[in-house]
Amino acid sequence: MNPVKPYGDTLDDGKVQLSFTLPIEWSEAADEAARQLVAAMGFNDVAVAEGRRIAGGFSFFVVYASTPAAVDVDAIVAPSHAGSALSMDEIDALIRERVGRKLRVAGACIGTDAHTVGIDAILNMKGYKGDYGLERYKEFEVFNLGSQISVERLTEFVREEAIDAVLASQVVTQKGSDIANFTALAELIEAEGLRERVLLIAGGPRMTNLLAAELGYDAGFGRGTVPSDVAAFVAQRFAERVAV
Amino acid sequence: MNPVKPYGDTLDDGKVQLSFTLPIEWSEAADEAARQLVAAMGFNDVAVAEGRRIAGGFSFFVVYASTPAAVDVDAIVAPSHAGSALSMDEIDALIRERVGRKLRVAGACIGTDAHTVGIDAILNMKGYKGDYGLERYKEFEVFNLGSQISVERLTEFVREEAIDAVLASQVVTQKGSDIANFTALAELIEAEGLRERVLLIAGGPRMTNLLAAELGYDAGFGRGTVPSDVAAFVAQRFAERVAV
Amino acid sequence: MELRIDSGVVADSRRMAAAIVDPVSAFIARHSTVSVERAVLRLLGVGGTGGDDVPLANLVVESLSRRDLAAGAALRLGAAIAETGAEPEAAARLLVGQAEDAFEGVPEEAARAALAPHVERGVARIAGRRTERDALLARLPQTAPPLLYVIVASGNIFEDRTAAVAAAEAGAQIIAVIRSTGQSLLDFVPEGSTTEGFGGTYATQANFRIMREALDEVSERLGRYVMLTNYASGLCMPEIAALAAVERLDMLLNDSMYGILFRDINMKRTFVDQHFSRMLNARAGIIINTGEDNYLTTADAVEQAPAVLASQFINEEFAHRAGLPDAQIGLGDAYEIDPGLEDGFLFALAQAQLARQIFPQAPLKYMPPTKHMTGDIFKGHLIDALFNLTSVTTKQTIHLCGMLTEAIHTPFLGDRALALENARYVMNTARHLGDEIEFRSGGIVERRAQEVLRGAHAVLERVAQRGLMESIAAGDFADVKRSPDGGRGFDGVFERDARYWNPFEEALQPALSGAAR
Amino acid sequence: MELRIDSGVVADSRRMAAAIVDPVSAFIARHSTVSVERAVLRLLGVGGTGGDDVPLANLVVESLSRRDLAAGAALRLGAAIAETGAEPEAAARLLVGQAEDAFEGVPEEAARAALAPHVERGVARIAGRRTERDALLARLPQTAPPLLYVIVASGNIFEDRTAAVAAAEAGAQIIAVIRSTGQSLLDFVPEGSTTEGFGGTYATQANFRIMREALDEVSERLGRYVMLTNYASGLCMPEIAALAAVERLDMLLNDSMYGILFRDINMKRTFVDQHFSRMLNARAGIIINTGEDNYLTTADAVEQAPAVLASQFINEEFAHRAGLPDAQIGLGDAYEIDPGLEDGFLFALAQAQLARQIFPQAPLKYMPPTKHMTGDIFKGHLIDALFNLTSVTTKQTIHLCGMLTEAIHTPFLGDRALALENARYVMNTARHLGDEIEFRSGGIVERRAQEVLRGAHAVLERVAQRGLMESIAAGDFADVKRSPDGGRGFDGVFERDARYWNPFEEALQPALSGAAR
Ligand code: B12
Ligand code: B12
Ligand SMILES: Cc1ncc(COP(=O)(O)O)c(C=O)c1O
Ligand SMILES: Cc1ncc(COP(=O)(O)O)c(C=O)c1O
Repeated sequence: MNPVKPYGDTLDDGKVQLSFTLPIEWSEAADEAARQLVAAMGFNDVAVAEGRRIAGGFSFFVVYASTPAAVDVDAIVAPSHAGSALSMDEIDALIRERVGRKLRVAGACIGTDAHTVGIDAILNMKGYKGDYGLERYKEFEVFNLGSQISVERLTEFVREEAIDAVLASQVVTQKGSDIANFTALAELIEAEGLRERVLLIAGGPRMTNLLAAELGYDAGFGRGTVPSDVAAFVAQRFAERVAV
Repeated sequence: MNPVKPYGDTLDDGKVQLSFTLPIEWSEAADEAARQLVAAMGFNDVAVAEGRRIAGGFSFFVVYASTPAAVDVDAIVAPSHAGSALSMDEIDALIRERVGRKLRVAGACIGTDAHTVGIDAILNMKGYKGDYGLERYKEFEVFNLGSQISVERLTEFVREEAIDAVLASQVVTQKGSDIANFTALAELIEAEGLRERVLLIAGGPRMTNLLAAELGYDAGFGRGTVPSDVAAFVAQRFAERVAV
Repeated sequence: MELRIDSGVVADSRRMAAAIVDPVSAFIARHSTVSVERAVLRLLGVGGTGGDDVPLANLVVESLSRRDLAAGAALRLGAAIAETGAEPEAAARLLVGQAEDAFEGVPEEAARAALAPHVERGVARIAGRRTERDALLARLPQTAPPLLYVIVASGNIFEDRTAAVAAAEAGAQIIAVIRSTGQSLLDFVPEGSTTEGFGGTYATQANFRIMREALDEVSERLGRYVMLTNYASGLCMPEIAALAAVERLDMLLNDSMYGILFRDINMKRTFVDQHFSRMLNARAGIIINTGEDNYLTTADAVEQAPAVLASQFINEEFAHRAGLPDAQIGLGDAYEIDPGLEDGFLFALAQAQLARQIFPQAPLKYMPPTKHMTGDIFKGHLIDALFNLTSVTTKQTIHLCGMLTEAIHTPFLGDRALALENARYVMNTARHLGDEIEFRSGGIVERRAQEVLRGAHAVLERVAQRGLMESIAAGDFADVKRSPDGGRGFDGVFERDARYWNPFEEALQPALSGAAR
Repeated sequence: MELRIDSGVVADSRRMAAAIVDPVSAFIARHSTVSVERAVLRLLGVGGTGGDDVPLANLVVESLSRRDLAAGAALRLGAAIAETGAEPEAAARLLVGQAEDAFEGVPEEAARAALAPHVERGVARIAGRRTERDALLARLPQTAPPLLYVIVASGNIFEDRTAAVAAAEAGAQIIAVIRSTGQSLLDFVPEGSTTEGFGGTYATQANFRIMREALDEVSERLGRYVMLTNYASGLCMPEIAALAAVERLDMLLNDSMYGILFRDINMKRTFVDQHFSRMLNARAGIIINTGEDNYLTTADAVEQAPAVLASQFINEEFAHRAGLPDAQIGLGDAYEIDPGLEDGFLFALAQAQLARQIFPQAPLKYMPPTKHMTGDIFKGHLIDALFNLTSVTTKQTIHLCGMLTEAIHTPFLGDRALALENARYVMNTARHLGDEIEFRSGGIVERRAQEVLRGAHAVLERVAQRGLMESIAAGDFADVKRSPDGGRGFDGVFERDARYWNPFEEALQPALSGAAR
């Protein structure tokens, strides 16, 4: 048990900064409304540092307050995917020795999403932040389908090309479009009877490993992922499968 | 009943921005800790937009989330002090006609606080934001005691000079020093049997009328107060007293 | 503030751009596309939808045989009108589902004559909206440039309207309604007001009108004309231009190569479409915004700077050929410099000032930092501040305000208020900085500007030699390779036959010579 | 970047400052104060407290008769040592509570001789810490200026330590521990480590040591010497200087007039105290920071600019007389320009560059925006960014980072991280801007600089005519009037008699001539 609270300038003072817009005209009463709202969220010592009109019928607030909430950091399930940090050579060796064949990986920006930079960072030779992409690995056969790929097309490709690992990217997240597309893909893969055969991997700036699990994926990779994180995960999972 | 929630880009989406520091080393698990903490505060759709190390053992987070809380703006008690906005001439006239003598006002920065700009803004001839200070009014006799005035000295002055309204300012608020000083003043004024006679008024950037009431003051004035707000309040209260 | 650059290299770059565009112009003159034809139909008054909510313009074009299409959709519509005396929309409905040879017998002359009043009405409508804008601008003058431009993108046109009005009140001078992710790949323009977009809101005529009305209202209230903009890009570029002209949009994103490079739209389709849409924009008084910023969002800003300038020269040349005067050519650039780069701010200043000097009459459009923005909104707000400072110092014209939440979500209403506050603060406190300073001759800034200009010249030289289509195929732009017959929408491109007739091409032509500089 | 200013006016301003300081120096030479004497005692080794936790140095001075005091506390202590052979602290304890005439019989010569080794030890201690600092700086070099300076002010020295270490890791080069609100009015220096200050943390020797140790540790870890600073101001100015010298602080807020104007401390007290404390600082290698920023926190920055410059000239002159070389005179200024003022940024640039040119060797200390900061932390962060930009452009030396929460609370740990990030980003991305630009001759910036210089010259002229004390009495500075015998601490000022002896004044004197420029 190691409960941790936000730190302003003193341990456990619980200080948090908030800002938000309320759809009301500004007045002194609006400041008080903001204060009560933040109190209703459960904060103590609420100080409305700024409240002002930003447009007709809208006011903006900056608030500082103390939260009574704490989080037990000892109980956090490490959301990290890669069991261990392996180098490119180690990963290639693992596949060669334990799987015994090249792994076939297909990546795409699904739905109408055209943000390929993220998935390219994982797949392209060049890689990301000095970490080589999957194309550079000897033991991956990479198919980068690009952007705006429908889940139907991707699923078909998975079947036709006997893909081992599917890497789906979603960068646009507005109105839950990412969740909808990821779900559609998982369902179609399942419906087509491919789920057992493939590793299903989700990625994008808001993805976390926990969210991916909820969506029925084998792993999820977010902000700051480097290719070797993904490569290690795929290699290890296939190594385990063979072992079983 | 008019429940209002924060507005991101859609009515009632409840979107709030938060930032805070946690006293833990950064890692992916720290991001997850931040997410859980904000969830524990009662927010939904928690997205940790940024999490990073800012020093050994400290991480900083920027989070966006939705609050289920709402505030009923119809139920907000208008915290405004001045019943109506009166002009300098109207206030002078009110005192002249209803009180019949000049009102004696003493102001000071109490405790060790040396931030005189705020109280000077209320008292000095020149005033604030184009609104003349109390010294400019014909019907106020103003005593500006300045800064770092102990509550003992102020109380003594109130008795000796037969002061009608006491204006105490506190700008430093760290560790509740403002509350402590305001409370000490109210208690001493009470103990000295002066409470019935004087209007007790608190001011400072974090003061609100509601907080002042809790502290046993007749009124509290915060951020953005102009002198005529205070002048009108004092005049009206004395006008009422005489009326009763 | 004036950088010393070699005006000979500038002049030669322009010559090279002309040489690059020449063969493409010849290609354009021999071709048309389904979207050009649909735009013509729309301008003639063919609105609304047919069965399955498909726009009538699409139904008409689909109903035409390949051979009829080669003569232009107008001729067939004219024939139907000549024969039936119906109004264009009713005549269009007649065409749909008719036998291929219906109205075959009507002589071309009669068809043209029957359309003449409708063509005139179409042109008058466009000209009328332009006159209206001119009058509004005279009565409700805008603030001094940089003109503050913000986007709304909730996906729901009614929330967008709320957001747009709030932004205008907070100082915005231009509002862009960002489109939903998939729209540029749709080969039709959706109909009606919409509330369900992703990462943006569908561009429809009804949505245009809702926004225009709201902005006209707030313009009157603020005493300051607030402009509206959208995207003439994707597979329906000419149609969007037509609708925008009619609904009095004031600007359009409208690049000669963006769709090819960044949406994998067929290059022939794009070249033909951009030409006709720009002819419409020229007459409508709509300022185009080009998309050079896109070269910088995926690649390194320092490295790509010459590509940006080269593209500006090419966009300028294409625009001139479509009759756009300099004052309507909002060439793009962006502050995508790496915030971690030492003296990056100086590099950005150099590039922005270079564009300002090379295109002195163009209403340059300066795009904010996006690529290097992260979830750290505090840092992001600062990067935006230096962007704002660069913009006012180098006197950019159209200033797209950066959002501190760029890496997180499409802007919240509060984000926009903060972004506008940022721009207004910085631009006011440093209002005349550009008039006050000179750059040291031979210094970092001047050397950088010279280097970028030389680089752009080299790019143009290579492209001129190779040919534009071949260069794109070879990956000379934005590191992507697009084949001349690949990409989306190629099947909508066709060769004109001898009979081909586009009444608006004719009607708009006169305007050109005078307008282009 | 070089503004054209009239060097004749600059030279004449310096002559005027000398004329202003001359009579005050004469006054200083004839007087001492209780705090000067306590500082002497402390340097001789009189530490610790007596009954009621009162510092021993205070008890000794209080135990002296008015007459004895006029001869300087050292003589009496020397007498006690000469007679008892005790160590200074023990001898001091003997003095306390003794009859007034105790040790009267000891000849002055014997008393001086008895103190000699302790004086030497005191001076050696100061010199030793200086040598230590020099070695550390050579081994652990700092980053290039502007040196990033942040404050810690939790009220609790242990939380302050945590904050200071975190700030150093985040890039801070100088840490100031802000004092609790009441401390400057206390006529003694509190003892021990403290955890209960308001708006700051008490300055005590123990607190100094706790911070110095923590910073030495982090300096080693980072390979970069992190400086520590505090306030030699208020009623105990000389004692704080003495303790700072001994605990190896690297800088001290130490102004010649701040206490008079902003804390209502008696002017004679302040003039005498500042002189001795600056002599100590000179020998200790401590950089002083002057407080011109205070002229701007309550009044208008544009209007007060000449007053700031005039005060800089006076502070420089007082500092030189105490033996401080230019390299230790951190003259103050602040970015308090109204953010709503058009071209305010240009005004700030003008003022900062003016100081840079007039005091080329001084480690100028640039203070952040405070007065115009509000609860809008987003706006505040931007104002700080332009302050950071001004600082790097005009090559300020000591850069106090502005906090986005300035109007709300003393900085949180996270606020400091954001502030440092702001400074590092802006200063890196615009690193050589100052080398790149020239200001248009006759432009806004140059005209403003010339106007400020002329204004300062006029202020100095008036003050020189009137006399400094008389000018302060008349309200010529910061709009406050202070009478020569009014204010706090006047009763602690006394005239020296013929016997007066301050061993350190003597011991430090030789250093002067060489050190001052
Ligand atoms: C570059 C960019 C573009 C470029 C994209 C070019 C391209 N070829 O990718 C262009 C200009 C075309 C563009 C267009 C649009 N964009 Co955009 N764009 C961005 C921008 C600036 C950067 C994105 C990026 O490249 N990040 C860098 C990469 C490396 O990070 P990443 O994507 O997160 O990827 C990492 C991880 O997430 C992970 N990862 C990602 N995918 C995957 C997949 C797998 C399997 C794995 C293992 C890992 C993984 O690994 C990567 C490396 O660490 C962001 C804002 C920002 N600063 O983030 C907006 C942003 C993403 N865009 C946005 C929008 C709305 C659009 C448009 C819809 C706007 C419009 N209506 O015109 C269009 C439409 C495009 C479409 N159809 O999708 C929004 C999305 C809002 C939201 N949250 O829903 C953003 C956030 C901007 C904003 N605030 O409005 N955009
Ligand atoms: C100017 C200033 C100073 C000046 C003060 C000069 C002077 N003569 O007043 C100087 C430089 C001396 C100073 C010193 C210190 N300051 Co100071 N200072 C400020 C600053 C920049 C502005 C305050 C100000 O003048 N505001 C303008 C006035 C008009 O606003 P106001 O005070 O809120 O007053 C309005 C209302 O509140 C109301 N009001 C106020 N009082 C009253 C009373 C009555 C009866 C009524 C009716 C109304 C009323 O009416 C006024 C007009 O609308 C603030 C930061 C900021 N931007 O706010 C820090 C700030 C207040 N200072 C602070 C601190 C810590 C200090 C020091 C303790 C630091 C130190 N250790 O050295 C010292 C010590 C001073 C002391 N003994 O108190 C902190 C307080 C932190 C906290 N919340 O506890 C602040 C917030 C800065 C910070 N973030 O650290 N300071
Ligand atoms: C020139 C240009 N056109 C169009 C767009 C919009 O993209 P789409 O055509 O996919 O809606 C952009 C977006 O950045 C652009 O820069
Ligand atoms: C020069 C100078 N000395 C001292 C101080 C600190 O004030 P005090 O002496 O009240 O602790 C300041 C604060 O701003 C200052 O500028």
